[in-house]
Amino acid sequence: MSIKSEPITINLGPQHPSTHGVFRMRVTFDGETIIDVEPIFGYLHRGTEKLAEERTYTQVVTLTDRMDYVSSMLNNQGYILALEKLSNITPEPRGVWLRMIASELQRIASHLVAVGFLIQDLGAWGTPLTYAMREREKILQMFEMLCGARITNSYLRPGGVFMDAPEQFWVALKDFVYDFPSKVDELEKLLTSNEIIFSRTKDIAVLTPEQAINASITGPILRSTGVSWDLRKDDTYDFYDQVKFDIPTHSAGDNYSRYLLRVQEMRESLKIVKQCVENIEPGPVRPHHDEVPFLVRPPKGDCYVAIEGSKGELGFYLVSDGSISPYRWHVRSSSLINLTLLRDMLIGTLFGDLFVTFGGIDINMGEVDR
Amino acid sequence: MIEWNGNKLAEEISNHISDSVVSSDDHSVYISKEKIYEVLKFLKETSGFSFDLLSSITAVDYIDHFEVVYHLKSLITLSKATIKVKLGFGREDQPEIDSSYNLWKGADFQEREVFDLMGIHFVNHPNLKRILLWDGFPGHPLRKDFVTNSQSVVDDGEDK
Amino acid sequence: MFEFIYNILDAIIDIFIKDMRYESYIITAVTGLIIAFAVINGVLGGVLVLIWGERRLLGRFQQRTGPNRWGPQGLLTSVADAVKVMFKEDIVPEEADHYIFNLAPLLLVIPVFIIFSVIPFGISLYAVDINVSVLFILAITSISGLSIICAAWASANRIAIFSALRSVAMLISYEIPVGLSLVGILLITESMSVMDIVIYQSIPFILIQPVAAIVFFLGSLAEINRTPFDLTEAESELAAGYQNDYSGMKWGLFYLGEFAAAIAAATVFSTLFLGGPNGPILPGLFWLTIKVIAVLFFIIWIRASWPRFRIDQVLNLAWKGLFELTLVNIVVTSIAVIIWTDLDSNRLLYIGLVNWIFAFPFVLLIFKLLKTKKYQSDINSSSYYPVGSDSPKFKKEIK
Amino acid sequence: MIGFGLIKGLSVTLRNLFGPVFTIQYPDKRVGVFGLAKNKNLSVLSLLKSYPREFLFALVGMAKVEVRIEQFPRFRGNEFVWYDDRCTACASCAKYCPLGIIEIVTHASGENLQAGENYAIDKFDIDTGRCMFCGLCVEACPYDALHMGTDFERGNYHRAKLVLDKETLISQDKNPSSWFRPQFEEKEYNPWDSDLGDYKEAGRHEKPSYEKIKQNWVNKRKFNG
Repeated sequence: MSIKSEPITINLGPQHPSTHGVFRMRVTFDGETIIDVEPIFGYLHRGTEKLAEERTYTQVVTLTDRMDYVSSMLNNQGYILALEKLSNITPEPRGVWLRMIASELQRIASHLVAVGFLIQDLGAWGTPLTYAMREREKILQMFEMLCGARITNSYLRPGGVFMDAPEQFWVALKDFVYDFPSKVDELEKLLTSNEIIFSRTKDIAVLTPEQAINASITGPILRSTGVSWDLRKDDTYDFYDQVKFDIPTHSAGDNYSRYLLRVQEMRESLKIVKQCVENIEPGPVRPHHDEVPFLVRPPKGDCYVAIEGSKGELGFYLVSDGSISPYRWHVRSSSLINLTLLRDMLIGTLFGDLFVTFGGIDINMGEVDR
Repeated sequence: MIEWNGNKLAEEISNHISDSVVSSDDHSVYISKEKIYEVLKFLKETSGFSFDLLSSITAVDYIDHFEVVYHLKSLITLSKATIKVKLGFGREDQPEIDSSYNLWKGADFQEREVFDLMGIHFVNHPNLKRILLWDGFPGHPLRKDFVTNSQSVVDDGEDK
Repeated sequence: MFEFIYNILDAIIDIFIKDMRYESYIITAVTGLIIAFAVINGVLGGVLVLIWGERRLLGRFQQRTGPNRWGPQGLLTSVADAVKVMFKEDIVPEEADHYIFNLAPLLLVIPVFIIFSVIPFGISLYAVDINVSVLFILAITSISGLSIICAAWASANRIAIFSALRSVAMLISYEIPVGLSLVGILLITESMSVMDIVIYQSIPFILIQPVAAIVFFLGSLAEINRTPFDLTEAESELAAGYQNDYSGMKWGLFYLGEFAAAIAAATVFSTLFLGGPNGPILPGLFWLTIKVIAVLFFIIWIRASWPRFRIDQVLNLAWKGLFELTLVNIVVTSIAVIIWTDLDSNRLLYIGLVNWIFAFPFVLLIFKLLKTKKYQSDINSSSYYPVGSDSPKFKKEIK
Repeated sequence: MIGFGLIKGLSVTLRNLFGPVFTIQYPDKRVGVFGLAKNKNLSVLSLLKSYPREFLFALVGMAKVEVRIEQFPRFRGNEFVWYDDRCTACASCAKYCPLGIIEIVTHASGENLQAGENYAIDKFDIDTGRCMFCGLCVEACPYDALHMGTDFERGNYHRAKLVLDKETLISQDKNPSSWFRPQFEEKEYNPWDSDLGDYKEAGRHEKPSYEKIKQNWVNKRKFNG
């Protein structure tokens, strides 16, 4: 006996509790099984790339904050690195160490958000999310000490950071570094061995390395398929060649390994922060005003710099025509490109897996739409 | 990771595919519009290059022409390269170039984005439609001749 | 209780009016109304406290404060919410089927209150004592599925339909293990009356029928749509499920019905498995309240800690896990009941012992069947993608 | 084993049930009698005498106690601190503002030319309704005349009222943040202690003496020539 059924199409989003912003998916179901997905973006498009063309190079830093608003320090870092390469600025060592500390803390914060919301999508009523947010709160407070803002930092400047860290930052950082591993352990105790999470995420939305690389997927998702590819090591920038850390990889390539990988990356980031604190030495945090003026005028040319963002390869393509504002500024947003295989990952899974997979990819609509 | 010297890479490419390289400089190779698919296929599939990761596709409007920029990376040879294509001389309305979707699936959204914001048509792309802006949006905003309409700022309902 | 109020009313009326016509009918009706009023308002008050308690407890589980603004410790928060809900605009979608749309919330709420009519709040404190009250409870609870499918169908919303179909699938699946899990108790007590079961429980049945208790608890979680079986209104998937298009007091009725169902489930569980109003010294109502609060705390605790299952896992658990467990339980219990027929006090102990011995191997076996194996940690496993295996053609040149 | 992870999860949440609360209740929180007594620094009995009404509320845990959010000196806040005396109306801030929300209108004043006051300011408007508090204007100010504020409770129902004009800027409380003002941090200045009305304390530099100006002038000529 066969039941005659008819596919049903549902618009999930742009207003939906778990689309992580204003994202829309036109999903076709056969019963509970997904047979087609079409992602539709652009609800948060603000024309950042066009806006940058009428701002000076320093003013563009404020635009990068607003792209991926849960990892704005990393966006700052990528953009500043591109600008430094384009205009041949040598950064001050203390500034570089400081921005490495800031961006690794930001990576921890971003992964905390990713893990928290992934579990939220699984249906845990906010408990792991609040535990994650509790830790993120400490990081945001440290950012407030550093630069007076919690989300839209604008902390980095060409050649380093805008101001040295205050005394209380180091105290708070010491507390955090001491405290954080036990909190991650707590989060892991709640989540990692939980059978429901395990059975719901294991072997769902599996990607092979070839598929992932072919679709330009980078970051934790690529590493969860077993490819040891991290731009911090493979295309090293700042002083990442002077610190020791591991690149955790998993070979499963499913949702569970993505979750576990993020937890491990948080520990690795903490390791980097510790080493940065050991290595940092007193000195100026940015070049003198005479060397790097407020209005940077890079020579004519273009450059592409990619860093390992929290969500993947975060690239900035800058074209200069010698004036005070970029001629063209392109952002290679990892969030957008990581969604390329969303359809292939979702087809054949159930409704319950949809948002779990989506949360596992960990996108940020601010960066997808820009 | 090593960055390919543009001149060196141009030499290698022109040895294998004739009439493909237009010019080259230290960082990038300029490929002719007609041969771009062939060159990308060569770069992806030949051992020694093996550019398996398409980092980014973007386009720049240089007023008299457009430039499509490919940033390629190789996980196997740990190297990266920049390929550029000049097209659309004389402000063509719809400059066309071969899509690299069949080589890298990662080109899907990026080419759609370039089409949406810069108006460059990628031939053979399976689903070339606007991605960030809505269908029927007038013009392509990242072109330099696009007029930003200051009147379209949302009225914030100021009470008098 | 009925006779008690009836007699009082009879005496009062006898003082004022003599030889009233249809006296017994009128007094019966008035007595019924008084009891219904007391029970329903008691449950409503319980719901208000439960909503506050759940939010407050969830807050504390998550290291937040929870609502604490209105009234002492925020006790009046749910009252304020109720007032707000009553005064909200009532929106009915244009394409909705109005009659069914309006009927659905009532269909959800009324059966829940009816359940309380057979619950003994004390040893002789009950509204009615039907001799098949266990069956009555099972029958009444399944009406809520009808209400949910009415609501979803009437609101002409695809997401709501999804939710309703999930709900019905779950309800049908879990009705069976829940019903069968009670068979063991019925075999032991040889009665279908809740009152008899309560009186029989010198030892709470959770100790004598552990498997049945677990199955019944999980089943009732599924029937009242609680975590980990809250697929019906899975917020991260279906927004609000079947209530998507409801607003104002109609939505309020759904909310009320849900929480009243939680109280009902906790009450039924504590009546059937925790001894109900049985307890030393203090009155029965006190003991029942304590037990209900304990069960509700556990439900909230689970909600704070666990994510939800997927729909196929939920149905698998019902048909491949709990169903078999109940069958095993029935077989073991009936054998035990046949062996120890004499009604001495040790009978329960023996039956319980047999049940415990048989319970655990079978629980393990069933969960083995559900295929949950330990995660093989593959951290830093060797990547089979050849990163950096080949060297670029211009190796010697240094950039 | 099956269920073991679930039980471990339950234990984690149970431990946190008795843990501390991380919520910051803003702008006030509800306290009981002892909390109120501690807040007012009184014993419970004297509290009953002096605040009988609040005591009654406190008995049911409903007495209100104000709460301040923990801020740090570099906080980039809603009001700007502007020192009229330091400002030379160079309009650097207006130029560096990414959104162009600072409006400055000047006219040539002619008085006190040597002190750099060539221009008198007619209008100095900052539209904080569109401001994103990036702080670039403060970074740009060469004379330390403009500072970020530390206040954030400036919510309003009218956008027009969000514009800080010259009079407001002069008359309002001055609690400058130490964002891009290292001289504040060296002095371990706390913005919430008191108003910093004196413009001389806000600056980075001492006013140069006549001799020093002359020396600079000569040196510059020497090197360039």
